[in-house]
Amino acid sequence: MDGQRHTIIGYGTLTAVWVALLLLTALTVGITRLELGGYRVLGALVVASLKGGLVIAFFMQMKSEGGLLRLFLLIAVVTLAIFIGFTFFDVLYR
Amino acid sequence: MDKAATAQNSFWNDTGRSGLTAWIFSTDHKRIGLLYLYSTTGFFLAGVILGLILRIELMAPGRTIMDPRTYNALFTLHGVTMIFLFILPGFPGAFGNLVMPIQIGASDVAFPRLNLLSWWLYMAGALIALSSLFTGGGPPDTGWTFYVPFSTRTGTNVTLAVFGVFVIGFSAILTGMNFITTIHRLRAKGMTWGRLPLFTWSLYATAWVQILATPILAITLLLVMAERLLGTGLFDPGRGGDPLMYQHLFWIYSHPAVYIMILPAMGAISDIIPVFSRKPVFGYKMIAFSSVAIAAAGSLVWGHHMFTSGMSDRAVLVFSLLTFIVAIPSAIKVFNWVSTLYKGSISLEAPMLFALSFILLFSIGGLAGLILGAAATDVHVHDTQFVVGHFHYVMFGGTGFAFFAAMHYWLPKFFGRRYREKPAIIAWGLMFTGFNILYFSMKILGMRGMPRRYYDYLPEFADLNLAATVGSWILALGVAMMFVNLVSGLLRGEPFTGNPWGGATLEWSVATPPPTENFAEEPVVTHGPYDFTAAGRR
Amino acid sequence: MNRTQFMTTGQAVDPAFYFIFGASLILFIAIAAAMIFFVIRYRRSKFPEPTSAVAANIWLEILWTMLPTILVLAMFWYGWQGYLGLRRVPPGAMEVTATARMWSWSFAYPGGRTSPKLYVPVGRPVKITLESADVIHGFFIPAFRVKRDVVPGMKGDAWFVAEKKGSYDLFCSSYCGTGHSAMVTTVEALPAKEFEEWLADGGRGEASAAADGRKLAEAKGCLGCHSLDGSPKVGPSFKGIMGRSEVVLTGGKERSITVDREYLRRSILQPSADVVKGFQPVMPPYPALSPAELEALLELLGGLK
Amino acid sequence: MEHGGHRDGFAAKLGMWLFLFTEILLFGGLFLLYAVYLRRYPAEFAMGGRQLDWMLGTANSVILLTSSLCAAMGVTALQRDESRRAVGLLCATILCAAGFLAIKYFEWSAKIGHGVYPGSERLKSGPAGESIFFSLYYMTTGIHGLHVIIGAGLLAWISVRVGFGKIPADNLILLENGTLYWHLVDLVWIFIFPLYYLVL
Ligand code: HEA
Ligand code: HEA
Ligand code: HEC
Ligand code: CUA
Ligand SMILES: [Cu+2]
Repeated sequence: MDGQRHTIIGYGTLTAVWVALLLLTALTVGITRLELGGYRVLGALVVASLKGGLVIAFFMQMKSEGGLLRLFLLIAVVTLAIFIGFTFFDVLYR
Repeated sequence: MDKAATAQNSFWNDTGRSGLTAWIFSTDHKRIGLLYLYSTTGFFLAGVILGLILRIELMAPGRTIMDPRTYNALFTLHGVTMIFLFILPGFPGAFGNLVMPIQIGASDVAFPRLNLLSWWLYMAGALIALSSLFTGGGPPDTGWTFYVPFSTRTGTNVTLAVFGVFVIGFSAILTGMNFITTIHRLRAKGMTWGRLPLFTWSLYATAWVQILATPILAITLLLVMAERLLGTGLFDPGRGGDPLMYQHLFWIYSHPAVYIMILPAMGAISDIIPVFSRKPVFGYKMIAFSSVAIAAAGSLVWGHHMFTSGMSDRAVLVFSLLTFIVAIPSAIKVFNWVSTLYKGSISLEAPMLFALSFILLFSIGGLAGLILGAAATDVHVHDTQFVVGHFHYVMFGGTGFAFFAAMHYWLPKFFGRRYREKPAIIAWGLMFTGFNILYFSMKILGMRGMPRRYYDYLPEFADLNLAATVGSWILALGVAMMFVNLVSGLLRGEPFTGNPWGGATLEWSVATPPPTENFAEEPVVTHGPYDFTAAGRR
Repeated sequence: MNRTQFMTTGQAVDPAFYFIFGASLILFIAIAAAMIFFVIRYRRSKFPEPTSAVAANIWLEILWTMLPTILVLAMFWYGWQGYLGLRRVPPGAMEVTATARMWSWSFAYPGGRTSPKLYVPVGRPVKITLESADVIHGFFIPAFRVKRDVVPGMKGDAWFVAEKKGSYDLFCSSYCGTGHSAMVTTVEALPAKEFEEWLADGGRGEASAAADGRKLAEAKGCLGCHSLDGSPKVGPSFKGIMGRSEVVLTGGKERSITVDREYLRRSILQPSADVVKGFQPVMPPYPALSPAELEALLELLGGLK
Repeated sequence: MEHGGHRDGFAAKLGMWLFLFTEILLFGGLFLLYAVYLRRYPAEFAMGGRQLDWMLGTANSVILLTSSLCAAMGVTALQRDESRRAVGLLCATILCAAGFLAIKYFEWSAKIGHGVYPGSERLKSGPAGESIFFSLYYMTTGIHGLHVIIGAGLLAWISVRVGFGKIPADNLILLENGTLYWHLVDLVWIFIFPLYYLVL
């Protein structure tokens, strides 16, 4: 991987991402006002993950980083998922 | 230090500052490594003396020298000191810092100032934790596990102790990120991943565990503090909280933490055995890979500390199964170490003796881990002296003996002087004997049903407890002898120069003691870490 | 009782233990022997140079990855089967409720009898429901290989069967504070007939329990912390307490008092009001005592000369 | 392998990311508890969630997203050697942080005014799940708020250095790392917001 990153993300791109984030925020507020039952949590989490993905990819410039950081991010997220998920082997079946 | 060291431009005398400040404000990884070495062994000696006192109380049933409150405070202090002040920071902090940057051909770690901050945080945390003894409601009496709801109710000064541990956690995180970055970015030319010494490999795996597991401990301890100070009630059954959630969070950190303790130890052993066999380590790739495998799989098994806690039976099934999976990479390592000896040229000098006894003691401890990992048998021995035996075997017999091996192996390199061989071997003999008498008795006691954290016990357990106490004295004698020999040897012993053991890793290619900048010019690595012929040993 | 209907908890656990222990022992001896043999055979005085430079062998690596894998899976399976044996309560088990508190046990039987020791009939499975009044305790009977944490706010259970008449140790296995190691009692396994008599007799005795201060003090857990013979435990001894003069801390200030009935009453209902010097303020308040029970306790304390 | 020497920008960034992972896991512990207790007390959580003002939550979401935008633009500005503009954008970020904290302050004080805080009499006497919900709410938003404060302080320090031209445009790793931290604060809020204000 290259030491110095040379890509510069333009103001236009950043603003577009920001608009998308605001729209997604509106979307979560919208769908969680609907009567979706248990799917509300799921829907909200999906939208939140999308937003998080945008922030990471553009604002945090992961898009232009090499594979290494992406792999590391994956490791961290998977670890957290395991910690939460495996706890539910207890919580769900107690 | 004096003559041998001043002969060259070693890191001992090359500094702008003088006196103590030349040490505690130095960002040189070798000086920081020595700071860690002094502070962690200092706490080790303190903790070990507490252990000795515990044994004296347990020498006979009933009250021997103290009351139950003192005993409870002492084993808590013993556990906290050993785990958080000695064994967790010990290997990465002391030998990781001393050796790893040189092993990969770097002039320092990636973030030297952060490295110094780690040590400062560690000391600050240690002092905070220790100040809990003299303030507030007195020394905490919860055991090192701080289980709720007891820890949120007891009047003793748990809050401060927990806060100290929290601060130490920060230090571990900083060390971890420093090491990962260093190993990724600062390897010399030609130091490919396939040529990384196994000690460095193990530190790399350890650093990941430090980074990913420690934050969970941090938040858990914060919640305990909040519970005590604000009454959040998140773990309080009276307020809808679930004490088992504390246990989950605690062990999500603390099980992986036992691999923070053992992985660097295994790494050091993997470096030492080939050198004293003059033979490349057997199965380099598998050993390196198994370090990573242990780190990864070790994050999935925390539930094995909770088999009797009332956790769901399905969770018992999953965690028991996964626990056995972690044992496999450990087994691979053991088999590879033993095969390294085959057709070698074996010299039983002190580092090698400690390394070989590591294999035996760690195997005894680890095999006992299998009894703990199986659900049915764990129910019987959980929370008994068997567990105490298990973890002393793996922590003291494993990491501790590896630490001693590393001391005998690497410290002469950094001091330029060496200990005397014969006392070292006698000390080893005493320690090995005393150790087994002490902790094997505990295992049998556990199988016979004596619970742990027991101030007093029934007469039927008296004989073995006495044996254990006697064992602890033999062990103490050995440890004292070893330290006296080491300290006097490193300060005033015979000069140690060059590469008498014939190591092939980079730290043996630099001057003894190493100069401040490690390498006069950036090294180019052309052979593997255990390629003794290519290293030009002969 | 038809003995073939269930296997005992010991029969569930022990085979797993022997299997894992035996396999481990064999492996350990093999490893240690190989190591010592190599060290002696290939010592440097005999072989100044290594006689082989082999650094890897894929077949060996595969062998000692597969072998432990198979072995540990077998160990897991044995352990899991045994665990299921511990969790499956045989039908027809007698139900007893165990209450753990700092630092004593109390067992309640169908029919209302309670006792500080666990009385069980020989040959009949017993299911213990576990409840805690304060922190986590551990219900542990080594002889029957059962252990279960007693977690406040959670109902746990354990079962076992005593096959022989006798007295077996029962420990608190989970650390619970100062009196943890004193939280020890016994399981008394009586032949079925004797047990029935004991149970029936207890039913009668119970009515007068409130009057019997000593029994009450035992049942309420006072004796976990206070002795009757003058030796200090977690709390001051009850012996000769009435009329004793002592120093107490009231709101942080020391004052000297002489123990009287009123003081005793307050000590039991609001223990934190006056804390005896040299002791920790750990005694729980007992607001739920009935007036009769309180009277009986005061009677007991007053009479202990 | 390139040897970075003293100005290894990637090493600094790698270190920062590793640190951010620890932050993610720190909050992860709280989300773990949230998940567990939501499953145990769905009704009480819903009751508690309805007492939070989703409008304020949305406002804070918008504020934080905007602040993140400013921070990201700040990096772009500095990369283009427009350090004036970079400082301006960083100030805007910090202003957003202040706004966020102000709204949080009103939210918290209104709640505390109603007797809803950890260990309060009202929660103690109410259903167990509700007290759990609010304890979690206070712990999560409290620790998050602490991160907002730290992040704002960090950015303030960095903007002073940028203002005095201490950071040459080709070595903006400090700024990049500072904003990375800030984006993490935003990232965490992106999950806190729906979980506490919306889904219940
Ligand atoms: C250095 C620290 C360390 C290490 C390395 C280990 C290693 C292991 N531990 Fe240990 N453990 C502790 C420190 C450690 N432990 C501590 C501190 C506690 C108590 C905490 C407390 O409650 O206070 C504890 C408690 C503990 C428990 C909970 C006990 C209880 O409270 O009921 C369990 C249960 O499964 C367990 C299992 C294991 C296993 C399976 C391994 C495995 O990793 C071991 C693997 C090693 C081997 C298997 C031996 C070598 C291999 C061979 C000789 C080849 C042959 C092998 C096979 C065929 C498999 N440990
Ligand atoms: C690395 C970790 C480590 C080490 C090395 C030790 C070392 C020892 N421990 Fe350790 N122990 C723990 C970690 C460790 N312990 C932990 C985590 C617990 C659990 C706590 C809990 O339950 O919460 C525990 C619990 C524990 C108990 C159980 C308490 C109980 O459950 O009731 C006991 C009881 O005997 C004990 C004894 C000992 C002894 C005798 C030593 C011996 O090794 C000590 C031998 C003595 C010496 C080696 C001293 C020699 C040195 C000198 C005299 C100084 C000389 C100095 C110079 C010359 C400079 N320990
Ligand atoms: C958890 C342990 C514990 C239990 C259970 C307990 N006590 Fe105590 N008790 C103490 C301690 C410690 C003290 C001394 C500190 C104090 O005064 O609060 C004490 C003090 C007392 C005193 C005052 C003694 C004196 O010398 O002034 C009395 C009376 C007393 N307890 C009665 C009882 C009775 C009756 C019960 C049972 C219904 C009981 N206690 C249960 C721990 C306990
Ligand atoms: Cu009750 Cu230990
Ligand atoms: Cu473990």
